[in-house]
Amino acid sequence: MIVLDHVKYKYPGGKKYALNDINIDIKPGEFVFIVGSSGSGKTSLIKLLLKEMEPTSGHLKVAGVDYNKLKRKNIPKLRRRIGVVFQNFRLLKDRTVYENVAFAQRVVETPSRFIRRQVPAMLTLVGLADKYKSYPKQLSGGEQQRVALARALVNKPELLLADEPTGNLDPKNSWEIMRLLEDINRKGTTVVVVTHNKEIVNMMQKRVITLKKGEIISDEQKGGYIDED
Amino acid sequence: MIVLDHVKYKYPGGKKYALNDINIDIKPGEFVFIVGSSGSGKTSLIKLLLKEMEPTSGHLKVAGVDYNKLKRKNIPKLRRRIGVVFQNFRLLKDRTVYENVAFAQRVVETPSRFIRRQVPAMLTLVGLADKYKSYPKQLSGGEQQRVALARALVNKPELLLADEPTGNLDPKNSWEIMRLLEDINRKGTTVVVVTHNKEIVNMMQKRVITLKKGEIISDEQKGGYIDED
Amino acid sequence: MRISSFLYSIRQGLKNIRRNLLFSLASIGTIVSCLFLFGIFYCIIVNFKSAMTDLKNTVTISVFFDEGISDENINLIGEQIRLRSEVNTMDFISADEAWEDYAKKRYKDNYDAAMASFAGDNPLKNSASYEITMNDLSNQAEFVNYLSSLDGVRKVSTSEVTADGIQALSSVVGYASIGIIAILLFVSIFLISNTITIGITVRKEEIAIMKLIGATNFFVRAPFIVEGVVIGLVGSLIPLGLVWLVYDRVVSYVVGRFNVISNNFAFVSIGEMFKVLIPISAAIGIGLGLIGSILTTRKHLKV
Amino acid sequence: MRISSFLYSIRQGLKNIRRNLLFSLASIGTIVSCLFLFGIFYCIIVNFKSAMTDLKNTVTISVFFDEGISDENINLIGEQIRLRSEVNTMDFISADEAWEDYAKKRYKDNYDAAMASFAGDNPLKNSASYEITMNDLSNQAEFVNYLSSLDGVRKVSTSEVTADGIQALSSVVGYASIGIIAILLFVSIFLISNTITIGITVRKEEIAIMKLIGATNFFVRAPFIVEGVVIGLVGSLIPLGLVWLVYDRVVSYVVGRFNVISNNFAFVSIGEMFKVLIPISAAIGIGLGLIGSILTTRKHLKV
Ligand SMILES: Nc1ncnc2c1ncn2[C@@H]1O[C@H](COP(=O)(O)OP(=O)(O)OP(=O)(O)O)[C@@H](O)[C@H]1O
Ligand SMILES: Nc1ncnc2c1ncn2[C@@H]1O[C@H](COP(=O)(O)OP(=O)(O)OP(=O)(O)O)[C@@H](O)[C@H]1O
Ligand SMILES: [Mg+2]
Ligand SMILES: [Mg+2]
Repeated sequence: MIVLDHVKYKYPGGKKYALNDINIDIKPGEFVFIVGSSGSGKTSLIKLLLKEMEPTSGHLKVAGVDYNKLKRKNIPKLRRRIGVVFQNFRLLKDRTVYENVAFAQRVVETPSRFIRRQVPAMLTLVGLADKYKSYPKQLSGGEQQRVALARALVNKPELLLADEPTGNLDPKNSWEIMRLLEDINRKGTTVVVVTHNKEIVNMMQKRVITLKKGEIISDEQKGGYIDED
Repeated sequence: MIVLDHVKYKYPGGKKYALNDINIDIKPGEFVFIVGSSGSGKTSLIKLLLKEMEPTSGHLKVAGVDYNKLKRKNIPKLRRRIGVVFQNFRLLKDRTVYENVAFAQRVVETPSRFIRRQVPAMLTLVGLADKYKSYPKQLSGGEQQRVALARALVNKPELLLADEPTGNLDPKNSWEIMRLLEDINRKGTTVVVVTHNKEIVNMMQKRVITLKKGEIISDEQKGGYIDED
Repeated sequence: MRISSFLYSIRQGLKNIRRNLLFSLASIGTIVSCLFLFGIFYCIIVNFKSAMTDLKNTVTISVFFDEGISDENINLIGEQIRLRSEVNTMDFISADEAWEDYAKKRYKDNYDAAMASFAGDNPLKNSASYEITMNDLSNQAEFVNYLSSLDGVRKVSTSEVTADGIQALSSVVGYASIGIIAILLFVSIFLISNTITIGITVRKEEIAIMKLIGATNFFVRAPFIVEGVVIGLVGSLIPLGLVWLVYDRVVSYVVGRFNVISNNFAFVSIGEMFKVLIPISAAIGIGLGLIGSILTTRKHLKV
Repeated sequence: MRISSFLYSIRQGLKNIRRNLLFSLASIGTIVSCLFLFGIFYCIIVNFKSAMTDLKNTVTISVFFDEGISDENINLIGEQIRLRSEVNTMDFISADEAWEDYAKKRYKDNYDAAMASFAGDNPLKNSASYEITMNDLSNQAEFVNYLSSLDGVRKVSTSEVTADGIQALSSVVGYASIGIIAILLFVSIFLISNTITIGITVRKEEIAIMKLIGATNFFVRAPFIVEGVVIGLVGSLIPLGLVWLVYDRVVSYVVGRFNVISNNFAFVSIGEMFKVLIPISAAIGIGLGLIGSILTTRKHLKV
């Protein structure tokens, strides 16, 4: 599902590589945690996978698509197969919760009657059924985060990229979200979760890729959270 | 330092009280965690303490100032005695890291020679010495969070309000920040930390106030994180 | 594209106008202001030009004939002159008409008595003439030379100074009009695209989010285009209405108040003016709304 | 306020202009456009008014005296007339001057000979007159009546139709000027404050953050004010320069090209015009920059 081959990335104007010689191979249906200290390059990795930016060098292949050969006009098609939760949510701030989630479906041209059924169902799943009319700024941090998750999941994507999806959630909500992700993973979606939550990583016994200063320092099946020093 | 007396708050247009009959008394020099599930009213409480909004009813007294009697023109004076870390950081996006932190000092009219010394020192403390020239959008989530913290601490405030200051930080960084807060608390600053980090709350053995649906369900000295059901 | 997506784009475009009300009003305000100014000046200029043309037509050249010339020859001369491209209008004033005109002016109240006393004996019997107005007064001197050179023409009379003055004034006004219209158009286009650029820049993040979720350029852009066109449409209808109102009021005020003007000069009808103003306003308003939204979104679509 | 805070505000204001370059350029562009239009029309209108005044001054009233009147009486009549408020200028043309003028026109090349042949015997000896121009042509009829009623006045000659026409035209242009200037000022103020409002609304969050950190209203506002004033200053200097250039070019072009105009009409000097344009431009540009930034920040300062 995801193949990174000697991928490097340096931000324009940056001195060091944000990602340095990354090699990852994630098979369809896997559930992978990406961990690493603040500034180690996790979000940068997600941005590359979403083709929000181009690698400085190296090859990327996601869902069978070779990014070096991908034409600009085919990017939307690729992105529709991926669900993303951004670290800073990135909700459309002038649309209601309902419209934010529905937007993902409109993009893939889901017929309206399905939208009207699936969006409320998805909102119920993340515990926001009664907030559908609110605007993002009328929500608490954790509520916004769950809207972002609902938007990422509503299309039942092949691949889910979640950048810190529980950073603003209490342990109980975090666990519920994790169970939701496991559930989706069981139904076939490949799940990549960036997180700082040691407890969750240690408990869930999934594959864990650890980054440090832009390099992979560990990649283990059924791994745990590696405390530095 | 903080006295809340039967405080209620309802958002305009909201159906339920976001905060319902809150009574809290925090003495100068205390270190208090505020916990509670997503949407329980923690951020709303911080907003009231910062006088970002007015309680619907009830009395508030912070740092000896009665909010019901506080004149609009004296609000800045009050806020300068408080350091805040916002849940969504709220950095000035068109200023560098250095300028963001320095801004808090310019507001209290710190002479330039002090600013030039204290800002880099503060940035070193939160581990961002080499990022001082970056703009917020060039930082990782955790880095932005640490800038917000540096800005809140640089004036050595009487009271520190930190809303989820480690939500985007890895465990190691989170602990370093917590130790920093303990340190500052020892030097006299009253510290109020909103957090979802169960491990930290349980380990630090401080006073813990637990909110649920806008009400205080527990307020314990040397408390722990209360898992719901 | 599904029909539902199409409808969605239209609905979103309309919603966006309300959501970004401040920006929408600012854009509409800018378009209204610019087109209103443009309309007002267009009216002023068109009327000025029309006044110039009226004036030019009062500058006539009179061609008088040799004494005792036959009617046939007069006709021949007339046909020759009529072929010239300089001629705008040409009227034959017979000797009798000339006398009548003169007598009317000269004797006023005693007109009938005067006519009777001269009965049958026209004192101006050699004063038959062609009264010619020219298309372009700048060739007057040359044309007068030509007319004088014709066989059977005794005298060509004209008022050279007046013609020169009007010609000069008309040129200046002509250039000034083009200058002013150009400046106004330029300023309008600048200001309107300015507003659109700011408005869309503010929504850069919104566009980026949509693209990252997988929206095609078209899908992101369509509501902006709808929004731009609607704003442009509203923004070009209002000033048309305003110009109509103002023009109507001003014309009836001036006509009522200053009969010197209304006697000598006919205002161009509002309908005539709107034949030009409507398409130009629509082109600027809707066109800029359309092109502006396409161009400025394009810049942000590269995500 | 410390001096360092003061300097900080100024530095921040200047930095903000660069940081929000798009908005700054848009604001400057708007101000430049509006003031440029305003300046151009002001020039046109002032020149038109001046042309009108020139024209009015060519409409003179000549007052002739009874035959054999004494110089003393002529002086008395002159003093009486001079007291009237309608009088703009008044010149005494003696019989000799009148004859000289006439002879010059009539005999042109043979002037000297003609003068010699009539030597000592002025054929126009009863043609001494006062040549009067009026402040306000609308009272001409009344004034002429008054003049005719004076003792010792034989005849008052004037061209009533011309005066009427000029008076009407002048009124129309006067009202139109006021109307256009008012519309332009209104549109300018609207457009400029529009841009400022949008620009500051975009920075609403920035203002809120500053306030929550404990900045006073003054501290938040000062850089915005500096920014507004600098943008206003730049925005009002550029159009002044442009108007200067354009006016200079146009005047020299017109003067060179159309001598009918340059012979009959003197353009108002650019210096004269700028006495009014500079303060108005500065007031609009800097004033709006200042007031606009104060008013629009105020709305967002309530945090
Ligand atoms: N737009 C940018 N321009 C320049 N440098 C950047 C930019 N974005 C991120 N960086 C730098 O690249 C490095 C990696 O950033 P990234 O956001 O990938 O970290 P992260 O692992 O997601 O951290 P966190 O856990 O704090 O979110 C950081 O040092 C950061 O400062
Ligand atoms: N501006 C607003 N308008 C209306 N309702 C709001 C607004 N802000 C917050 N709320 C609602 O008030 C309740 C409390 O919100 P608050 O932000 O205080 O929660 P919180 O405890 O900080 O949650 P989290 O841990 O998710 O940040 C939530 O249900 C939220 O939806
Ligand atoms: Mg990150
Ligand atoms: Mg919160």
